[in-house]
Order: sequence, then structure tokens, then C-alpha cells
Amino acid sequence: MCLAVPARVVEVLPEAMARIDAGGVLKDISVALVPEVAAGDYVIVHVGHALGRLDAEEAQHTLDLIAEMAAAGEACDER
Amino acid sequence: MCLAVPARVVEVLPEAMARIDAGGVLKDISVALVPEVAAGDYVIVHVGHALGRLDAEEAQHTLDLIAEMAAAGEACDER
Amino acid sequence: MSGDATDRFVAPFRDPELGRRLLGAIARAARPGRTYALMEFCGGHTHAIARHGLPDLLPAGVRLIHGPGCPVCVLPVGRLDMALALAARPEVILTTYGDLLRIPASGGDTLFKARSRGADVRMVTSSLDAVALAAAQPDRQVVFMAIGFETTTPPTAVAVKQAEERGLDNFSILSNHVLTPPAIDAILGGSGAPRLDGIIGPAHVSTVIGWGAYQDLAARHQTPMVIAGFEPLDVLQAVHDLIGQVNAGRAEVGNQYARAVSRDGNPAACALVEALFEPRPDFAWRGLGRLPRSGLKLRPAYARFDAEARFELTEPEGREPPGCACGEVLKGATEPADCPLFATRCRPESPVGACMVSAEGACAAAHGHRRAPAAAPA
Amino acid sequence: MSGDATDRFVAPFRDPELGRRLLGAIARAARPGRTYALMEFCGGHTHAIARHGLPDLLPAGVRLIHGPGCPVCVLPVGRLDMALALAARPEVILTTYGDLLRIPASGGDTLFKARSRGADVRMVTSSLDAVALAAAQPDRQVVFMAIGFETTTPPTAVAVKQAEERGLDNFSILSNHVLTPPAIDAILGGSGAPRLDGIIGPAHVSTVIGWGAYQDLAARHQTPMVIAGFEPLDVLQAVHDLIGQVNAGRAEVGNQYARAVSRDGNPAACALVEALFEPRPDFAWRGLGRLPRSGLKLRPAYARFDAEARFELTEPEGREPPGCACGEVLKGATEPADCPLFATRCRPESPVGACMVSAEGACAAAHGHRRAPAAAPA
Amino acid sequence: MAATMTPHGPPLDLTHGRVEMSHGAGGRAMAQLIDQLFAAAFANPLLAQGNDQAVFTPPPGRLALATDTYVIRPRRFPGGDIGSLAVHGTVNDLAMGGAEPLYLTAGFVLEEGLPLGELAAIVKSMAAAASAAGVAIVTGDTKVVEHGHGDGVYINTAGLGVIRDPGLDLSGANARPGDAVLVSGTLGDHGMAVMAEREGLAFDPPLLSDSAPLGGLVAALLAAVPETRTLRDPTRGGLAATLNELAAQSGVGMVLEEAALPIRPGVRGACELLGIEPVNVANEGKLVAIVPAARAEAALAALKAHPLGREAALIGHVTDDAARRVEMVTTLGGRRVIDWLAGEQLPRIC
Amino acid sequence: MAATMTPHGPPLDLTHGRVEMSHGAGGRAMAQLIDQLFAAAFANPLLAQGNDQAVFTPPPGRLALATDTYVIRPRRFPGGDIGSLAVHGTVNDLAMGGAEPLYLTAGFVLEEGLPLGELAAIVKSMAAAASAAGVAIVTGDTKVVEHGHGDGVYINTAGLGVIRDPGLDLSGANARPGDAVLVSGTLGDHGMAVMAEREGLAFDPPLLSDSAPLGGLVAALLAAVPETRTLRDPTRGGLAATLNELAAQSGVGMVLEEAALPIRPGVRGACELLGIEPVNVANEGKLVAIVPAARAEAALAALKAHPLGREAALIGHVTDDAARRVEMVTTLGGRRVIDWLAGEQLPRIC
Ligand code: SF4
Ligand code: SF4
Ligand SMILES: [Mg+2]
Ligand SMILES: [Mg+2]
Ligand SMILES: [Mg+2]
Ligand SMILES: [Mg+2]
Ligand SMILES: [Mg+2]
Ligand SMILES: [Mg+2]
Ligand SMILES: [Mg+2]
Ligand SMILES: [Mg+2]
Ligand SMILES: [Mg+2]
Ligand SMILES: [Mg+2]
Repeated sequence: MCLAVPARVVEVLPEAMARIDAGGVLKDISVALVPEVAAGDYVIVHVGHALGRLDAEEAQHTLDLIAEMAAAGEACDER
Repeated sequence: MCLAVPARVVEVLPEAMARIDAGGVLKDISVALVPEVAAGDYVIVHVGHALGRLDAEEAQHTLDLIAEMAAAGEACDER
Repeated sequence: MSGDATDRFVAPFRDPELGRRLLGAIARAARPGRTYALMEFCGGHTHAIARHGLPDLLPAGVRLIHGPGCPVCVLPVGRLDMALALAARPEVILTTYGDLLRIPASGGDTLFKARSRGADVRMVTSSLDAVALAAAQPDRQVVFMAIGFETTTPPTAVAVKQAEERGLDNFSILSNHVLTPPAIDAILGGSGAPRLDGIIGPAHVSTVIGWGAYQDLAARHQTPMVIAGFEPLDVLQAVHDLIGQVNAGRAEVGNQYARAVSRDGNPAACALVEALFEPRPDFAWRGLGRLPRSGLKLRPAYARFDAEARFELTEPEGREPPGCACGEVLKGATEPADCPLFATRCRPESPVGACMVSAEGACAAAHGHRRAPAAAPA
Repeated sequence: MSGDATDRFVAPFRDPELGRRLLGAIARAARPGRTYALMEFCGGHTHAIARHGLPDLLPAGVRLIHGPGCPVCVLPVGRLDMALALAARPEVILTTYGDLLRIPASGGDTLFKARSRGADVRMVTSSLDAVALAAAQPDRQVVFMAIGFETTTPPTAVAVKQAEERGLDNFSILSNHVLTPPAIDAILGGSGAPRLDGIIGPAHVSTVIGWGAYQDLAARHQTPMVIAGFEPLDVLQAVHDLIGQVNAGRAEVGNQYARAVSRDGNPAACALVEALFEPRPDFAWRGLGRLPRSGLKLRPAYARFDAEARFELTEPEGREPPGCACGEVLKGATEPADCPLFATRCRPESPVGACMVSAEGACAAAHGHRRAPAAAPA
Repeated sequence: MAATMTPHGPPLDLTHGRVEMSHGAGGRAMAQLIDQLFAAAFANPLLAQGNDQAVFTPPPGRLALATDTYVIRPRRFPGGDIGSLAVHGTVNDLAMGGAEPLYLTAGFVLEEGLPLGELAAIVKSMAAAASAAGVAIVTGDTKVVEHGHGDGVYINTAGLGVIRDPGLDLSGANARPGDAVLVSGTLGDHGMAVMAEREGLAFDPPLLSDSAPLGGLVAALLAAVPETRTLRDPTRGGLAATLNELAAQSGVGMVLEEAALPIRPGVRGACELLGIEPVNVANEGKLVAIVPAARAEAALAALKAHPLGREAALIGHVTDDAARRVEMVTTLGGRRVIDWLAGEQLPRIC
Repeated sequence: MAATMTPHGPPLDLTHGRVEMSHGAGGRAMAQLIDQLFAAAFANPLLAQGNDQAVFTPPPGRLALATDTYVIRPRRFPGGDIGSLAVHGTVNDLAMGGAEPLYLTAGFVLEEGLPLGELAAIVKSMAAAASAAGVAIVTGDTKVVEHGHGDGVYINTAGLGVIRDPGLDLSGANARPGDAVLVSGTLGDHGMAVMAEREGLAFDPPLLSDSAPLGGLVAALLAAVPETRTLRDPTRGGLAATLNELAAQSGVGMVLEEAALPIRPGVRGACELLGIEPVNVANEGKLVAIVPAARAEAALAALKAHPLGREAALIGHVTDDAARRVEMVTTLGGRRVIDWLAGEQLPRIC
């Protein structure tokens, strides 16, 4: 039920709709819940609606944290 | 459109309907147009309705007339 | 007793031996060198004549001419266009007798084509089926496309009466009921029609209205008429009788079909029709034009069952199929085979005109039942 | 740029090498001999864990327990019976998300079975499809069987708003929207549930309501919670973080899913839901019983879009499937494989309970994605 | 369609169960339907191969291949159902080529909502008909369409048969002027039995469809009259369509005797009532045989000696009419053309 | 379906005409449809025999018989239509048995109202596909059902093929523990191309159905690796259904490597969006091959050398799991069972 996928907004359309690209798949969805969205933004898409925006920097930050955590562990192992 | 077939009334049913036998075929039809009809009567059936009663004596009379007419002709021939 | 109605009322009237002798009597009665132009008014007779192969058997001087007595053949295109417009409405289920489904309307459209486009068009074999459908589908509007001569009007009247009694507010009829006497009057009095020596009169129409209904016509036009059944011996006996009247210079109404027809017909049926229907000022017939007081509509008291009132319909100017000689064929002025489209562009599987569709149509009879000339391969 | 959303937000969170190293870090973090009972609340997590085969990879002491976060699994049978009653009405087109069509209602009936009996039940993939259907079929009543957590409620609200703007009088919703905090509260505070060391918190629910919504719960029950995304590295990172909190004796709300979740969520979505919906006094959850203020209905101002008001529905006492342990499974009190019907009478193609139907159901996950024991041949 | 040998949950509920979309989705529900219904009823070694194709070594001789789809409504009718019809119709198309049926394929299009009990009855009837006709159903397919996109069940069968006699040629192009035209029994029984169900007609005495496999009758005829020119089963379109087809194919005409046509009183009566002609009504257990005139009596005797040919009749002869007309001498001695049906008359009789 | 050689009126109106009930009534309208549409497009000597059955002398070898019905919606989809699919699906079922397709039968169920122009396009596509696959459509049948009882057109085809190599045995029962499991290309292209049409999804780059005839690919594989154990086309139910079928039939298990599965990004993306798995999505131009482990590389090379196998991959191996499970090692190194689809997911994709 809570299935949602990341997508890039390709084009904002009239009537609070937008065309998105989710992994090479193009679809028209509602952006009524993210009124400030613009082309190029990343959003999370659920049952035909953008639920919120995705933050690419936060994604990278999370990945860095994971890498650090994993590395720290391994560093410990190496000790 | 004026296709109609002779049938015998097998049974008068409620609501101005009757079961008829038309050459071995049984069907329920309306007898609303021949209110006085009774089982054993012959009727002429058109688009699911009895249109009128058939008179077996008149049928025989017509056949007799035809036979006579045909015979009269042949009698003439033989002369 | 099973089958005894057939044994009494059908089989003897098809008896080959009696038929052979009756044909002999006709051959003897027909005066050599004289032509007897006899019109069978009814499509039912046209069909019977073709089905039993009678034309080949009659003497050369006896010519049978097909009349306009096929209700679907005479229905003008505009009335079919009305039915098509009704059928296109999403709330409407249009019901009608099967004969009508393939008749070409304006531009060659048909109710069958409408159905294939998604319209809800259903064939019924009885007017009461339409009423039952309305009762079963209260959220739809069931329209019965009513058509036919005096034979078929009483069953429609029973249906309307039944809808009234059952309190159905979703049943109505599109009445195309027409009357035979004005048509016969037009044929006998009109221009463009051949001179007729006699008329084989309606069978089941007369069961309802009685043979007396035609007395005035026969006298006025000095043309003999014999009411006849639809079996081959019925037709042959009527032919024999008409030849006799012609030879004797008489112009009476004979009743060959006494087993089913009386002078006054079925009074209960006539009264019911009279109570529900009234003549329109005029009604258009294919081939015969607009004939005064020749069509029936529901009386104002029954207007709620009248689809023309309920759906505010007006009869459009229909476009008759270009090149089709149906109008002339229906008057007996043209033979089907003389129509340039006959058996070439107009064929039973791709009919141009109504007369090629109905089993009682003159062109269909000519194409299907007679020894038709072979068509060129496509 | 095609595919770049996947490249940034999906693929790196499935990286096998990083995953292997993260699993190593978890193994090192988990104290030998200690058990970490962690509940993934969301069905989305249950699904991801099964799909990526994570349980086999975690250290023995780390136990993942499935939570009640599958909206179709927790829906009591009585609500489905209401939907079935609606679907049986001839004027109604019942629309819903595909997940719901196979869920057994009282007596094992389903919306799919209703459809096979002729009911007009249609699957939609967006709430707006239901609105579009209502606009296209003005003569039918389109009911949207709305279901889901805080994630799915805003899309329903958009649909109702759109129906209002378009002036549709044939659109309504049967709201089964429920709230996650009361369910987590019940799990952490209730009896019959296992003692939990930590909770992997909702992903997309939190996108809408923000991670701040769970702070009070974590503190009150002294149970750490980490909001996590639905990718395998998200889940593993959350597990690592929870182990760390447990080891340190902390009970905070962590936010692993920072790329999509903020403290306050999506204010526009929250405001819209607030404007249209209000909490019901209570709402029944399968397994958890009636929880106060845990379900949403439309506010009185929107009652004309509320199918319960429009069709005067009351929630019947549904009959839960006999023998099904879903209620216990949903609380984490029973493992699916310990249900006596699991993989014998209850199978994905003939499910007894909801948990065997939904792709996010614990029993379906256990049957389909794990190394299930082979069933005996029928 | 082959058995999947996969374990299933509880058996199909034939009392209350209905066909659902899942039964055609290629998953467990479909596998269960196939195993418990189709594979169980049609069981034979080739089907049990369980592959996407049945593999076999053909017997010596030429082979014949035929197909028909069955969409009849109602699905059950006096004397048969869509299942038995789907076997008879196709094995008869093989038999008309002188082929002994070997194998059938079966393709089902099921409509969501069909009661599983009714499907089981149809499948059982199909299996019984196949067994009686000596043919094995060796491979198949099941599709499910949404409610409102079918009519319960449509069945396609394709049949493979062997023609053992190397000299046999029964092509419809073989009719020659002077040949005799025979029919193996009464006309229109099937079509009228089906139509009567829809039109609310009953019969006294009852009327049954003639649906039957004709392989044995053909064998008997060919044994007695190996010179037989051609055979065809007058199904959809009735005798009129079949004779017009043969006349066109052979470039000949035909003349029938109306009085010679065998027609049951009930069929004749129903035709009068409905305004149709017995020659346009479908048969499913009759054949038309054209034989050299000199062999007409032998052919008639051979047909009459077989249980399915007891009411066989010599109904006319082939002419050299270049216009390829089929004509009929009426009982009164007139003549008329027997044409194809122009449009529709008896929808869904096969 | 054979040409009737009967004269007709004006030709079919392919611009405005629609299928009417009369086109299936066995009369003139039906004869015209068959002559002008089917017989014209499928023209071949056997069809031209004009009989109820096609008669031929089979080539030496064993024969294979297969059937499928095609009810796909939409009828046209990127990369094909129901006509080409109806040829590919059935010749592929023959090819999976190592049979070279010889003849097809074709049974059409047309819904009243189908535009004749669309039917003509489908028939043309079917004829082109048959010609490309080297198979002749030799007999057929046409039924028309009322509006609301079909979905435009359903097509059944049955196929007869010949297996020329007397020693070839590709039964699904032949898989042995240790064998390699290969797939001839990317998974799910057909099912997703069809589903996307219905769900309003577009693809960048565009996604086409893989629908194609596999006879040539099979011939290339068998030439290189005659020891091939078994072949099957993973159509409805996808790879998961096919492997579970083979596992059940051979009494073995299988283990796949998730990372080895060839899946186009668009298919993967659409699966994520719709919440389905590529292993459950249908293919119509792919095969699964199971070969002895020692021949895996040769088989892969043979597949990759063929235009229809360029993206072939070795995806796993056969195990001796008595529970006949198909499992997958996930990219992270976990394991899960790859089960049949439980219910419906992609209705009407074939
Ligand atoms: S042959 Fe056709 S076109 Fe000519 S008059 Fe008759 S119906 Fe009209
Ligand atoms: S296995 Fe089935 S019956 Fe048992 S708890 Fe799960 S859903 Fe309910
Ligand atoms: Mg008349
Ligand atoms: Mg969830
Ligand atoms: Mg056939
Ligand atoms: Mg046949
Ligand atoms: Mg045949
Ligand atoms: Mg199949
Ligand atoms: Mg197959
Ligand atoms: Mg196949
Ligand atoms: Mg296959
Ligand atoms: Mg056929």
C-alpha cells in the first residue's frame, strides 16, 4: 500500500499535474500535494500523486554515513 | 410481417395467455384479442398473439369447393 | 392431437394433386390471348408465391404483380432514421421485430449497424416481450418500434394496454402502423401503376378488419378482389376466382379465406385498436407518397406511451437509397429484375433497398426464390 | 537524464558491496548472546526484507518481527462487508486499489468474487482515476473504497477536492483511512504483543506527517524508533542504529530516511487532510481491537462525498475467517509459520486471511519470499 | 493445459466457486484449475507429457487438419452441450475428408463468473464425447476474460486425423452433373432444438439436437461406396449453405426435390412459426453425400443401415448449370432457387 | 474458412464497415468476409482446397501439436498486435518441442461492431507473421458474438510441426541437478509493453514487445548443443511460472542469481512503479533453456550469436531440492523463493 518510487519531474502540466520520469518510465501524475514543485525536482510518487520532494544532498549524506559506519566497523576489524 | 400460423389451444392460462400447439410446437401466447377462446379451439397466431379463431368447417368447405372446381374443369376436359 | 392444426389448416392447402388439378382449372379458365394482370397486395402472398414456385406453373397470360403489402418495404427512410436516433440514446433499449434490423436508412445505415456500434437494439418476436423487458429493466427506457398493417396493430395495442395496467413509465412505442385500404385505393386510382385486372386481397389483415372493409374499394375502382390465405392452394383458388370475375365482368370482393376471415373481422381487436389509436392526417409510404389517414398514432390519452411525444421526435426528411427503384417496384410499375442494381450492387447480403431485405420484399423474392440469373463473379 | 532518479535514490541503496560491509558492521555491533527484537511496523518494510532476503543475512540475535503496518491486513472484515454490500447495488461502480480485491470478507467472499457474480468492481491505480470515472459515467454512482495510512489519505483528499471542484454528485468515498501512531501505541503498550527492543518506523507515512509525530511515543514507551526508507540499505542502517540505541540505553526517534522525511513532513498535505477529515471516536483494527481516534472520516461539510452517509451504511459485525491467526500475526505475537493453516489450507492462491493476500502481508511474505517449507501434495 | 504436478490448497469448490481472473493469469490458481478440472477429465498419455506441445509419431497415411470455435447459446440444449458439440463439430469436419480423428486440441475462453460446477459439467461432457468418438484431447489452453467480455465459455477445438486410404479424395470440387445428392437424416434438428430454447418453444414429441460424431457413418458409406464423390456436414447455414458451397466449388448446379427432404414435424412446425426454412437451419450430426447416380441406391442403403443414417434420403441430383444454382422442385411442381442465407437468422447455434 | 468462389456484391467496406452478426451466420455475408479478407490474406494451396479440413502428406518425423487462444488487450501494442502474437505464440510452443512449424489453424471470435478495417489489419499482420515464421494457415473458422460478449477479436491458433531429429527429446521432465539455466534475452518486455499501454506509461527509450518466432533461435541452439535438456517459452506467468513448471515436472529445484537476470531499465522501472516483479511478467519472444552444465558456455554462445538471443544470459542452475523450489540469491546475497503468481496481475497479456 505504501509503495512509492522516486522520480524526476520532467514537466509541470496544467491543473496541478506533472509528467515524471521514474527510472525511464514516463507518467503523468498529480502534484497537488507539492504545489511548489518545478521541472528538475525529484519527488516521491505514490498512487499517482507526488507525496513530497526528495533531497539529493540528503541522499548522498545518508550514503556517506553508511559508508563511514561500514568503514568504521572494518577499521575496527583491522585493528 | 403478416406471418401467422394455425394452432390448437391446449390450455387457457391466467392473464389472457394460452398454451398452443402449432404443428407439434408448444408455445405460450397471448389470447387477449380472442377473449372467448377455449381449449380445443383453433386460432391463428401472429407475433405471439392469437388474432382470431379458425373455423375447421369453413376450411373443409373451402377444400370441397376447390376439389369441385378442379373436378368440374377435368369433367369438361373429359368431354 | 399434436399437429392437428397443421393437418386441418395447412397440409390440405398444399396438396400437390389438388394443386395440379386446380392449375388445370386455371389454365382452362384463362382465355387464350387475354392477359390477366393480378396484383398480390400482401408481401405474405409474394413470399408464398415465390416459395412454392407458382409463377412457373401459371398460364402465360396470368401475370402476378407484387404489391406494396410489405410494411417494412413501404416504411420511408425518415421513420427508420427516427428509430436510429432513438437507438443512439444511451438510456434507450430499442426493440423491434427482426424484419426491420437490416433495412437501410439514410446513408445505408441500419439498426444492425447501430447495434454493432454499441446501441442497445434488441429483436423481439412478440410485442409483449418488449413490455416484459421494460418491467425487467426499470432504469432503462424501452421503446418498441411498432410496425405493420392492421394485423400487427392489435398486438401492439395489447402491449400498450399491458404497460398501462402494470404502471410502467419506461415503455413507449414508435408507431409505424399503417392501413391497407388507403394503399389499395392509391394503387387502383393512382398514376404510374399498371392497370390491374384484379387484386389478391390481404389474408391476416382481413382476419382483423373483415373482408367487408374492401367492398367500397372494389366497387369504386371496378376491380375484383379476392381475400386469400397464404397457402399455395389459397392463392391458386383466388387466381381462379379473379379470372372468373374478370371473364364475367364482375368486380366483387370474394372471400377465399373463410376459415379465418369473416365480413366484420375480429370485433374485440378492432375495438381495442380504435380505443388506443387514431389516424394521422397523413403518412408517407415509400412508392406511394403521403397518403391521407393511412397511418395510426396513439390517441392523446395514451401520449405517455408514444415515443414521438416522450422523446420529442420529428420525422426527418430521409434520404432514400440512390438508384433504388423500390418505389416503382412497390407500385408494381417496375419488375425487380429491371432495376439496374438488381443482383449486381443490390444483393441479399448487401441490400440497397428495403425490398431486397424483407423476406416479403419483391426484390428479395425475385432474387432468392425464383430462377434468378447468375451474377457475374466479383 | 532518464533514469537519474533511480540512480540517485534507489540503486546506491541496493549496493551489494556497501550492503555486505553494513552487514559486517551490524554483526559487530550486536552483542553476543543478546537478542534484539525489532519490529518493522510497515508492510513495505516486511516486503523489502523478504524480497531482498535480509533475514538470512542478519546475525542470529537480531530478530525482525512483522508489524501491523499493512492497511489491508488490519482492515476488519466488517468494513469489507460494507464494500461488498455497496458493490452489490446495481447503480454503484466500486473502485479501489488492487490490493483489496482478493481480501477475504465474511464467509470468504471477496470483491473479485463479487465481480465474477456481475458486480461492477474496478481496480484503479490512482484516486483520481475514480474521479475521472465518475465524470465519465454521470448516470452511475462511483464509490472509491479508500484505504491506507497517512501516506494514502492525502491522495484521497485530493480526489474529494477535485470531485467538489468539478461539481460531481455521483462520487463518494468509503473511508478506511487509519493512523499509525495509535497502532504503534497499542503495540508498545498492549498485552499479548512481544516485548520489543526497537521499531523500524514508517517511511512514506513519515514523508507526510514527519518524524516528529513519533517522538512522544518513543519517549513514553522508552522504545527507540528509526524511520527508514524501503531499500535494503535503509533497513540495514536502521537496524544498525537501533542496535546502537539499545546498546546505549537510548530511546530516541532517528531519521534514516532524511532524503524524503523531515521533522514536520509535508505541511500542504497535512493541511488538506485536516481540512477534509476528522478522527472517528474509534476504529476497529484486526488484531489490535478498537483503537480510539485511530481512523478518519470526512468532516460533516463533506458528508455528500461520504458513502457511509450517502448510502446510509452501518458497519456490520464481520465474521473473521475461522482458524486464521492474522490478529496474532499482526501484533507480532505469532509467526506466520506457526499458524496451523499456513501453507496447508491457507495458500497464496486460496488465502484464508488477509495477511496471506497482500504483497505486504506477513504471511504472504513468509510464504512467497522466504525459504518456505514445501507443502504436501494435494 | 498439461498437469503441473504442483501441490495445491483445498480442491476447487465446484458447488459455489466461479471462474475468476486469477484462473487465467498463469499462476497457481490457473495451474490448479488445469490440474483438477481439465487434466483430470481428459487424462491421456500425450496430455500427461505436460509440455507446451504434444509429440507423437503419426500413423501412415495422409493427415487432415480442421478447426472450429463453439460459441453456442444456450450452452446446454436438448441433446447436448457446448462441450460435446465442440468434439462432434470438429471430428465431423475431419470425417468429411474421410479422416479418422486422432487428436484434438482444446482452447477455452472462460468468462469471469462462470460457475465452476458448470464448467466441470461441460468438461466432463467433452471428455465423454471425445472418448466416444475415439479421439484424445492432447493439449489445450485456458484464457479468462472479464465479466461482460465473453458468454460463459467459448471453446475452440482443432482436430488432426489420418486418411488411411491413399486413393481417397472427397474434395468438394468432385461433384459431377448427374450425381445423386443424399442426406443422412432429418434436417434442422440441431438448430431448431437450440433456437427453441431461446424462443420458449417446446415440442411434442420432444426435439433433440442431432449432435453426433459421424466417423462410423462415413466409414460405413465409404466401405459400401468407395466411389463417393464428396461429403460435407451441413452445419451453420444448413443444407442451403452446404450445397451452394459444393456447387460453387465443383462448378455445377443442383436440383432438389422438396418432397424428398426429410424433416421432422416439430422442426417443420417451428420453422413455420418463426418464418424460416428448414434448409437454412443447422445440423450437427448429418452429412450430405454426393455419389455417382449409379451408386445412389447402394449409398442410401449403406447410410440407412447405420444407426445415425436411418432416415437418410436421396434428395436430388447434380446438374450442369453453369450459373451454379441450387434449385428445388417444390411439392406443387414449381421451381425456386435455394440460396445462401443473406444475413443472420440463427445466431450462435454452434 | 476456405474461399467459396461465390460471386459477391460490392467489396467489404474497410473504411466504415463493422462486423455484424451476419458475418458469422453461415450465409453470403460470411462467405464474403472469408473470401475477401481471410482467404485473400492467408492464400496457400491447402487453404485453397476449400474443404472443411486441410489434407496433406506429413514429412517424415514425429509431429508436435500445440494450441493457444489470444485475448490480449489492447489488440495493438508497441511491437505487435493480436494477429502477429497469435502466430508467434503457437509456433513458439512448437519450437519449444524442437518442432519446425508446418501448418496453423485459425479460429476467430469476432465481436459485433469490430471495425472491418481493424480486422483487416490484424489479418494482414497475422499473414505476415506466418510467412516470416515459415508456416501456412491452412484452415480456419469465424464466429461472431453479440456486442458485449467479446472484446473485438479473440484468436485461437493450433499448430502442427515436425520434429525431424528422431533422437530429440526436450520434455520438461529432463532437467537434472547441476544443469545450467539460461534465458535468451531480457525479461518482461512483452507484458510490460502491453501493460504500459493500459496504465498510461511511456518509456524513454521506447519499450517494444519482444513478440517473435523462435524457430531459428532454437535451431541454432540445438545445432550447437544437441544435448539441450529442455526448452520452454516464459509467456503468461513469466519466468517464475515457467521455472516452477519445469521444476515440478522434472522433480528438481533451481537457484537463480538475481544479478544475472537481464532486465531492461524501463521494465525494471515500470515494475517498481506498479509493484510487480519482472520474473512474473510475460515474454513472447524468449526461451528458457536448460542444458548440461558443461555445455552452458556453448549454449550461451550459440544463443548470443543469433539476432534474437543477443542478450542471452546464464541465470542459474538446477538443484536436487526435493521440495522442487525455485529460489533466487538476491543481489545482497540473501535467498528467497520465486513462486508462481498467486492470483491475477497482468490480465489479458496474451
Ligand atoms: S433491386 Fe435493390 S435497389 Fe433495385 S429496387 Fe430492389 S431493393 Fe431497390
Ligand atoms: S497463514 Fe493464513 S490463516 Fe494463518 S494467519 Fe496467515 S493469513 Fe491467517
Ligand atoms: Mg402482409
Ligand atoms: Mg506501509
Ligand atoms: Mg472447420
Ligand atoms: Mg464445422
Ligand atoms: Mg463442416
Ligand atoms: Mg497456453
Ligand atoms: Mg499452448
Ligand atoms: Mg503458448
Ligand atoms: Mg509455451
Ligand atoms: Mg467452421
